[in-house]
Amino acid sequence: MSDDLYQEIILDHYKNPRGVATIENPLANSFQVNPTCGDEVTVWVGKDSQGRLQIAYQGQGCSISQASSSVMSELLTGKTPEEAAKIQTAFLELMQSKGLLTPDEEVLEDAVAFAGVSRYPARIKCALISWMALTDAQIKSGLTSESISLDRKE
Amino acid sequence: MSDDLYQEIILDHYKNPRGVATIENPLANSFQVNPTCGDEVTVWVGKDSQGRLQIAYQGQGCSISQASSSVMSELLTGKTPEEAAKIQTAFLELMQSKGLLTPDEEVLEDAVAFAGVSRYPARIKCALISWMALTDAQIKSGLTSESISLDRKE
Amino acid sequence: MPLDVASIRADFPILSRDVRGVPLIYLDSGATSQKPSVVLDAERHFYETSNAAVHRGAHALAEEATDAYESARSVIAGFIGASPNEIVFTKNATEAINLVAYAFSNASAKHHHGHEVDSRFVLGPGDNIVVTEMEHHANLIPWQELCAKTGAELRWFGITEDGRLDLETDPIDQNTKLVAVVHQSNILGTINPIKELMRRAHLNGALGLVDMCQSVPHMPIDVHATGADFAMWSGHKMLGPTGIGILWGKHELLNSMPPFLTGGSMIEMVNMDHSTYAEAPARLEAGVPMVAQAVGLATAVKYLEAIGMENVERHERELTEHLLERLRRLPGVKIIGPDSIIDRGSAVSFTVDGIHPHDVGHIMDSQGVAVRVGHHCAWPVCRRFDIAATTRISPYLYNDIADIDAAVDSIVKAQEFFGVVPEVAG
Amino acid sequence: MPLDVASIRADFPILSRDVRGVPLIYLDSGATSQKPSVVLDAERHFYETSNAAVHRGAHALAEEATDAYESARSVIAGFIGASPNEIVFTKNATEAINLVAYAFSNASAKHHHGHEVDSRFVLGPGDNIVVTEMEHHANLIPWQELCAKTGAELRWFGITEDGRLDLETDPIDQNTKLVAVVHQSNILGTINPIKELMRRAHLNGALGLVDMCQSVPHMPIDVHATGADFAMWSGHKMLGPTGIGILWGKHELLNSMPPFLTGGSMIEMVNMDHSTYAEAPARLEAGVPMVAQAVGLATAVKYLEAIGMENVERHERELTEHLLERLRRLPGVKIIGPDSIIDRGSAVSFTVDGIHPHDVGHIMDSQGVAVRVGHHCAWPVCRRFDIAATTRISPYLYNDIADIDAAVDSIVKAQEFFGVVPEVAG
Ligand SMILES: Cc1ncc(COP(=O)(O)O)c(C=O)c1O
Ligand SMILES: Cc1ncc(COP(=O)(O)O)c(C=O)c1O
Repeated sequence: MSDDLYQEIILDHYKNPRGVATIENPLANSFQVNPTCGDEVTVWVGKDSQGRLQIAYQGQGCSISQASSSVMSELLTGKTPEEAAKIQTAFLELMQSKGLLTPDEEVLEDAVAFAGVSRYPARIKCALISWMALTDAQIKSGLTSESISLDRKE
Repeated sequence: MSDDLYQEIILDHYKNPRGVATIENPLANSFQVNPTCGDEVTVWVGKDSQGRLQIAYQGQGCSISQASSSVMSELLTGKTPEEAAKIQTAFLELMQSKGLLTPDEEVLEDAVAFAGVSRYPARIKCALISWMALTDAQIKSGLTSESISLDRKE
Repeated sequence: MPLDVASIRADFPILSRDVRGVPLIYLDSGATSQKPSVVLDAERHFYETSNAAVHRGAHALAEEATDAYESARSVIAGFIGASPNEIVFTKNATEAINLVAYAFSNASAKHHHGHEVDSRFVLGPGDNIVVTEMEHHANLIPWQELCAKTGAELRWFGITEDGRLDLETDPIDQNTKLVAVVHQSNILGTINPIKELMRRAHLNGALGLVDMCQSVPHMPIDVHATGADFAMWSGHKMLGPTGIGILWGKHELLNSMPPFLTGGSMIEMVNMDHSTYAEAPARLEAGVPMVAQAVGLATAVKYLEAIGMENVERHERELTEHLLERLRRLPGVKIIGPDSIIDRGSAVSFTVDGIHPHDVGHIMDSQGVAVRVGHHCAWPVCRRFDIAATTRISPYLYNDIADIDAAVDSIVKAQEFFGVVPEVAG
Repeated sequence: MPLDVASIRADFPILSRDVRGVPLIYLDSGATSQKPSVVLDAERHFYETSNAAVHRGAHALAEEATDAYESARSVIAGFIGASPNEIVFTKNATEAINLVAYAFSNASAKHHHGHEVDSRFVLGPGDNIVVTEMEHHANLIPWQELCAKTGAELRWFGITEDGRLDLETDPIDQNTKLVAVVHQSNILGTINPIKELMRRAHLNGALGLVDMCQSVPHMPIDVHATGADFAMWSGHKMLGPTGIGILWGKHELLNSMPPFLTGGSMIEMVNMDHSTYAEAPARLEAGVPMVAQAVGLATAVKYLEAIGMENVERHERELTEHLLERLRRLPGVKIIGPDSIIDRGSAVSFTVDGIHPHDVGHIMDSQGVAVRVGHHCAWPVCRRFDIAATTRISPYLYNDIADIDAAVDSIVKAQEFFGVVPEVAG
């Protein structure tokens, strides 16, 4: 039942979210909301002494959005902005693939578990909301110039 | 071809309109327009020394509307308001009959020629426009309390 | 008369399809209803035999099309005890509500620029509009926007803990110009005391509007008896096509409003610098209208009339009573809205402890059960109950007790899947 | 490629019916077009397989319905060289024009009450809006109403004796906020130099709007190449269902406008006292939309694309040339509008000496020829030429030369019937 959506990894991240709730000197944050269901997330972004990403998040939402925040922060914290950009792009591509893409586990690690989400258009927003918040926060902080555009509709 | 619409009587009134263009002391007048085609008519109403109707009209329009004005003024001029009301009601009924009513020639005289018009919804307005103007003028003049309601739509 | 659900279902081809490899159980009629074949046949028949622009042509097709359109208006008027000249076709209920809101903003703007308008529609600072906290966004945001454009104030009735309107704290006063309330809440299922609310409106010299989106499709309505001045609903929620809604209004008021959409078919005379307008309903229907959709909706109305709205209402009541009872007995499930059948309709929202509504809906969907999750365009209700969203089951005449049971069973499956089956205190 | 009219006609069931006991010759496509079976099939297929509320549900049907709706948007966008996020679904072109007009009146009213709005949409005394004397009422009255609500002034380009815009006396100036013009006149057939008009608008800092109701159905259009900021047309005039129209607008502008209809599906966040809105196009599409109609219209677009719009245009040109030639040679008949094929479309209006257009149309109808009579919702054009009305022949891809000949022959019959056949000077 719904195995393609609720992978073990997702349920695990949902029940045991990783990541931290705060970082020391956030450069920027972004608040995003899913207008269909009211789910919310705030993502803070900062950098450590080597210029590597630090990510914190807080929010309420469904298993997919919560797990996605957790996977994202675990995956991207400690990466250089360049490394992160590659992963972010790959994740966005995966979400837009309508289930037709075999994700690269080398790049996406735990995030490959979200491959099945791309077959459920109404859930893609759930998986992407924290990634959108991150991108927005990165742009605000100047940590990246990359913009990931998404159609946001109720 | 279109025999049921263009009766001899109608074509005759159209080509040789009866009635007068002015009356001496009009009590009221009414200007009506057919919003679909811009046809216009003004009807003046007055009464003679015995309280009988006097009617004048002026306007531009199709054969049906022109003939109808002519027939109306000929038929109703000289009638008492009560006699006229009976004819007016009968004509309105005829127009709303969708071709199902056999008109009473005793009452309607030449106006029976319009029976066929009731089968052409788009032309009913043409036949009625001067009669609407008359009713409106009568109400304004106090010569009758009767109101003939019509849906007017472009 | 009990409904013969099996034979009704046979009229709805979509109900026999599979989704996700299992048979569809459609319980999202509060969002939109399915369509019986007769409605689709009627639309098609119109297009294939009489399609033409209405009120504009003198040729045979144009006459037939006009007749089909105006006959549809009469059928729909009869359904709610109204006259045809009180019925305005819109594209959906949302447009109908906005039409009334724009009557106020247009009158206010014209008044400001020295034009003569009906003072009942003129708003300014000091005036207020009253709604409720349980409005669908369609009956909330137009009034927020109207207030932003006129300086009037928006006020509202709150909601009690059990999902009823709090009638004790009444914001209506002498400066109220309009009271706009939902008849049946699409999220809570609550049926509001609209006669009493319309009475309070009129006592204070205000106009009254009732959003009947969730009532006209589900119960017999005599619109004049409700005391409302305006009411509206959408065709797609009552077995009709998409793209058509109805505004009902008192004829005198429809004629007193400044026009909303302007253009062809709503005019009396047109000059380059000035125009005059036809009487209602034409005055409020600009452009080539939704002709085929009007024909389809009238057919849906006749279909419902043949079944009988009392029978539809009674059937839904039975389903709802059963649903409420099963949900009440389900540990970990909380009904949002009245949990008894008194003054409530068939839309039933709930939350499940430990599972987000999106996940509940997803697991239900994977078992073929189509329900809606989210704030149901009534976000303030979710805020009021401090929840992000709900899952909503909303049955209609083509559902039966087995559908309700399947839906409830699928909720239990969701609890099992997420490992949140509560221990029942024994 | 010449059109295979016989095989095209076979796709339109209505074209083989009789009227008044004779075969129908439908020449009123300027009012509304007929629909090929594929369009009706597509609508029905949607209802029978995927009908659900779009953008609102997470269940399988809702996903399919959303996909059908958004795919339709992409197809329609592609047809005019636009992006999907520049396409707003409305109920007809009239609503689309009003939507833009309300952007101005809403921005102006909000500005007046101290809210922040995009200044390009704020109007007041001293500002002006420019239209032409040959506008359809749909592109005239909304601007009259807007001026009444804001104190702005309405100006217009006049019409020359031969039915062209008088470009010499140009009312556009630095205070012009919008230039709104028809691409092809529905009464005169004139095709206007919209690129030049848009250029003049932009030179003066004004926005530009083009009413494409009579162009998009009849010729290939690259909407960006026209220079317009907004354009619109109706689905029912291009083989699509009733009840759907399209607003095209530059995405940046659509996002900068205050919303028009407000309610569900156009929001970002909603509180009782304040809401924020989604990005365009969602921001401008409130309520459950015309889903089946969007699917039907996209199918009509694909049907036209398969035939090729260049081919449609060439075919209509041939018919129009033939029609103009026959009418020019008919004594007692006067063409209202350009009498040559240069810069004109297929809608051809005319008057017949001694016979009122209603009577002309009636006699034509009695021979099966469906044409439109009246002012064609362009009353000022009739005033300009000092006539009450015209008769209009407007062919489309499913008409052939024989239809044109039958129509012209029926005019002669009308002259004979009314005894007004002019003596030809010999
Ligand atoms: C040039 C033009 N503009 C606007 C319209 C209005 O279109 P609709 O009535 O479909 O909204 C029409 C058609 O009636 C038209 O021909
Ligand atoms: C109570 C209520 N009001 C208004 C609406 C809006 O209806 P529509 O989206 O069809 O305009 C709905 C349905 O979505 C509703 O349930």
